[in-house]
Amino acid sequence: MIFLSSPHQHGGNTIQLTMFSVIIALIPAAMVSVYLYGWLAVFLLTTCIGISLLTEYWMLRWMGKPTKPVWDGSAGLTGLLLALTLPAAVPWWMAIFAAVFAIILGKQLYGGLGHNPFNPALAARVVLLISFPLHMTSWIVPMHMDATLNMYDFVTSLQFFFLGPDAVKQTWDAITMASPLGYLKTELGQGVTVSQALVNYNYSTLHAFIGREAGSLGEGSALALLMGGIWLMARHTISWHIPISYIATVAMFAWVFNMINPDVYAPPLFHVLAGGLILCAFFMATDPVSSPSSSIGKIVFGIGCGVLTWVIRTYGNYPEGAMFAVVLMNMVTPLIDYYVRPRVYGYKRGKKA
Amino acid sequence: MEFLYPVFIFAILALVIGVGLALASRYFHVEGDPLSDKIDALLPQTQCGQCGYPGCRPYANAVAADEVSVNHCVPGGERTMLAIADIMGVEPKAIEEEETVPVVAYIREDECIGCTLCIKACPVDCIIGAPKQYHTIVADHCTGCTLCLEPCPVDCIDMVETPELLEHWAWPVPGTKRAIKAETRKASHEDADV
Amino acid sequence: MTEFGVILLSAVLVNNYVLTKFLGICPFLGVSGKLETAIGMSFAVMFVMTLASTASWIIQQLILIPFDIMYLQTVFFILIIAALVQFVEMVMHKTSPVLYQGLGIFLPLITTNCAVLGVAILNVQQDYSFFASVLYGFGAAVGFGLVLVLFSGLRERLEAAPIPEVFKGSPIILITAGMMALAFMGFAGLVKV
Amino acid sequence: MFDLWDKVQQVLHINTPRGFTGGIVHQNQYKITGGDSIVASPLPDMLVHPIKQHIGDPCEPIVNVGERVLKGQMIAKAQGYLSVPIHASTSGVVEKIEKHLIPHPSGLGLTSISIKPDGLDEVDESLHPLPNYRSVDIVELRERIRHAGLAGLGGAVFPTFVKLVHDQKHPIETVILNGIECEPWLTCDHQLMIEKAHEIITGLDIVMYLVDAKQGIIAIEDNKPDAVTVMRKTLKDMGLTDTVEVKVLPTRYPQGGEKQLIQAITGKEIPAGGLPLHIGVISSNVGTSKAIYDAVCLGEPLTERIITVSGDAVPKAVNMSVRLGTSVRFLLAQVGVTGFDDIKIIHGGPMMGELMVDADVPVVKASNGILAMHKQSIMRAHHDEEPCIRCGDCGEVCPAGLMPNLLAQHCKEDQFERAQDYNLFDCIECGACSYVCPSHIPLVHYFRYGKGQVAQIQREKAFAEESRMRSEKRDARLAKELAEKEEKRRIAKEKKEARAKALADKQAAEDATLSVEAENANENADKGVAKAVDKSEEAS
Repeated sequence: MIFLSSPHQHGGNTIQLTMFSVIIALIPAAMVSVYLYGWLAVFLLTTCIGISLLTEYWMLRWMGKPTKPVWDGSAGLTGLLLALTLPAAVPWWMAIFAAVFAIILGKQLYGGLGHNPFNPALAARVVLLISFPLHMTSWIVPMHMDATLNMYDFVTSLQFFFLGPDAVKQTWDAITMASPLGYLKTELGQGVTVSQALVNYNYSTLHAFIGREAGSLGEGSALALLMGGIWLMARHTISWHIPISYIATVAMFAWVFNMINPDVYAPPLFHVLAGGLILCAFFMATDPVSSPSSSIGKIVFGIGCGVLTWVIRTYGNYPEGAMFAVVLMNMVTPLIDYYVRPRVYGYKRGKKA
Repeated sequence: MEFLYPVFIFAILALVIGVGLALASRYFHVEGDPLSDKIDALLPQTQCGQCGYPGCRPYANAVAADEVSVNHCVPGGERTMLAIADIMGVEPKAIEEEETVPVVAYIREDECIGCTLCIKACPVDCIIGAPKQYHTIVADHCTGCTLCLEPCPVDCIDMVETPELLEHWAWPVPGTKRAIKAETRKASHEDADV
Repeated sequence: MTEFGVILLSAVLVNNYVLTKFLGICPFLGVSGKLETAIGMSFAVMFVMTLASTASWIIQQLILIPFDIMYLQTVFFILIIAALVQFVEMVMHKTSPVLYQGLGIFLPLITTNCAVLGVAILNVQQDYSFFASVLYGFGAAVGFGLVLVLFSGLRERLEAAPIPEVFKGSPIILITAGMMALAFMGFAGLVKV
Repeated sequence: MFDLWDKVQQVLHINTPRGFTGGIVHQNQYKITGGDSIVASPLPDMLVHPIKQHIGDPCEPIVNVGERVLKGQMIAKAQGYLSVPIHASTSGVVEKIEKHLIPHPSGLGLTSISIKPDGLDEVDESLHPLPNYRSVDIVELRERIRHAGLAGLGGAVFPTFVKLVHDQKHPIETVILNGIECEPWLTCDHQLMIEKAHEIITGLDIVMYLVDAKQGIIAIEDNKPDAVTVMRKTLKDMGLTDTVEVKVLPTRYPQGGEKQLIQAITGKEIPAGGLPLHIGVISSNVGTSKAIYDAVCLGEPLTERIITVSGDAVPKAVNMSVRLGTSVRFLLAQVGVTGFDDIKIIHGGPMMGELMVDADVPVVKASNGILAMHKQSIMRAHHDEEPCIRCGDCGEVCPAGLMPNLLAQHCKEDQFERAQDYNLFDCIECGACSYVCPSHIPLVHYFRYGKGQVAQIQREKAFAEESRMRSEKRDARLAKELAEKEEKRRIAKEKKEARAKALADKQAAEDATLSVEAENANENADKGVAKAVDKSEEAS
């Protein structure tokens, strides 16, 4: 007999269930990445997930903790998310480094699941972006765009993955292209208008939506991501607050500034579909551990992410701001939790006990 | 003489600032030490003297003046120590003595000789009695300081655990310690044949 | 007007004193343990920095340049800063003894806080006008305070975390600070200074 | 009109906008006894009445061991304002008055009056029925309700008479009758509504008369359509449809909580620290309403109540009418539970009820259900705690609008001031947060721990303050005594000095005469000196 407090009934939700739902929701996006980049995507996905699990296992063993949490799905999810934020051009050692970084520095050193202040996958991705800008901003030409490029069969992909472009007798320029966001940034820097730049790039909203533009593995198809995200919302695994407020904020900023000067500021639809916004909004920013707990805090968080994303994309050095925005907002999360609280029953808003 | 200009300028500036600060220090002068009041409010007021000071207030003064570390209040336990460390902005230090269960003193009256020595020792005046009469301790006011044990010539004072009251019962922290307590309690009730 | 905006934004975010210039690390690590203390410290630094940049500009223009004693710059600035800190300390002791105790040694240490001296000297180097230098000092302090408060929020969360024994305390704090610095690199290029 | 709208809602499965903040929908309600008629429990061989069965001050026994008491006779009288008396639930002899286990999670005992039934069930008829209650003075009615020992039978056991104030400052507009019964497993109110609709509605009418309310609402969740039909029909038969209506609410836990129910029905919130009457509403459980009817119209004090005896370890679950004081072990034996090795007993519903340390606890006024559950099904709910992933589900379902995860974290780390800053004491302990937590964190347990510790700290503070005052008084007394002693000593010293001086003068004088004598009579010198010494000794 021990003192056990009520309630004596439980709804049956578990961490494992939550994590695996997110993994399942990401499967369409992963499949699109395989469709776009063939074996390269497969190698990257397996490396990241495998190394994440291994690192988690070894860390737990090394620290003398039970190794059961390896199978709660969180490490696998970190690996999967990490892979989906990486460009297909990333070589094997970089993928391993990122996965190890994500698990050790991003998560285990902080005490494991539930204590990491930053989203581990995004933290690793930011480190890679700052350390290896060339690799992280070169996007392999998707398979369907250039069928002549002899890159996508198993052997060549394997050689490329492990030995780099020289081994498959290619140069960076031949096999990579700019992503819509990066291209737009360069062109705008040279004084080209937005609409002209998009025409030059041969940009198509439809393609961006169903997933035919170059980018990181998981960024390709907004459709696949939305499918997963909406399924998660319907399951109540994630709440609507962060994704909706995030995307709406970006769209609104883009819309207002596009109205003011359409030559310099890209249209809202472009901003929403391009780059990692949807991936970040549905799967990164909603990471429960590093985002606020209350609904109203989540909305504040989403708006903050939206503003930062748009500002960094528009004015910053980096063409893609979504990742930075989420990591920056992760830092603000404790303060949001502290200062932005839901209204307590029987109190007027903003009034404390 | 050229080279002395900087010296003059510097000296004048320093003088101006010094006078300004002197005025300011008069204006913002702090009376007394509000810190020791704050610390005193945290102490359990058992006046037991286990800290080495003759009571709670002197200890509070000493802590506020940084003469002694924060970990000498035994009856206050860890919670008091942490609170004081927090106010003082120092690292918490473990209390050396072991934390004890709350106790009150109890006089075995048939052995009491009515010497009134314990009455004189009690810091909170909670022992009632007159010379050559049995003494009694008002348990509600006893702080459990044990100061009355020493002077008693016939050793008729015991420290007894305070009984657990239903109204004062609190949920234990969810963990493992709670297991044993409930088990023993159940057993004790079975023995009592309720 | 735009110029002032650029100065402010640059000082707060892009060239943040703590995370990109690595000035003022000592109080950044020292007083970020508790949110209330961090906020108090932020305001203290904000006050000192703004006044220090104002005073140093005045000293620079009215004393150092006319008398051609620029080589005494550091000494003069430190004198000014020390006096300011002394003043803040007195005010704080009077108005908020708990905060005074909480800040502890770090309050007088603002005197030797490299961020404060840094503001004063960088102001002179960059040849800012009076308003620009006041704004720059204020902006740098706001940036310092912002990062300090964010960091203290994170640290309060870390308090509860079961961090491996060897990484408890400074190591994990430094790792977190490093991650913050990385994230702040995202602001790079926001303003071209 | 409302009927039609309810029908439409039911058919289309649209819930009206969530009546209250947060809340959960149980996947399985386990209401296996819903619609089972109430059976009467047989007379046990011992009835135990703890002296405190309500929120407030404990009662004082007014019977002695060996005394014979009748059914309905008052055996313990109310002490203080917030208190209601206790009555014997059958006739018999008081066997003992001592500590006995009570339905409390601590497993601590409380003074209880044990009555050995004599099987005659003789009724004490000192309370005469008042069937024409509308002609009775409200002060007398209220006194009757108090005298009958009524306390809220929904589980909170707040003394009923306290609520029934006709206050000029806060006129009551609405009386809400709580037939929600949102706890899984429990069906006692459900069945009571079906079988005792007339009594319940009469009770409501008494309350409305007492507080001069214009409107009565009977709130029932949509999982009890049969109760809704019966209540509506009875209302029509009694001709009360103008003033009283039945409101059907979507099933949602914890809608039965007073605050939540009032919010769901009126859209108003009880201000913090306030009472329902501050917003012109009072609410009462259907069981209480029936008991009010019994007390007023039949003159019967509260001696028995309806209890759902159920649980997954119970072979034949029933709704039972049970005398207060009946042992839980006896009750469970009635439904076929005999071995208690693999069984845990919950007193109340699974969401807010408490695990009992032992089966030998009596049924009290608060008992609305006794659930016997298999150990493993309980332990499944009390899975090992995993780290919080801060998903915020707990905050989403919290009917009080708290942030349970942060609150629990602060309680866990003993940061009680922070916890209070996060409104620890506004938690109603409904358990919705623990129910949805994917990490199986016993959030409610942490809150209770926190609340207990805060109370403890406050007690210690008060005690320390008292000790400080006693100590200061003692110091003052000692200082005074010391000063007095000093004063006495000073006076004594002065006296002594004065005397010594006087003596010295005398001595000198004597010496002088002596020398004269010596000169006069040398031979008598020795004698004279001896005499002088004698004299001086006498003087001193």
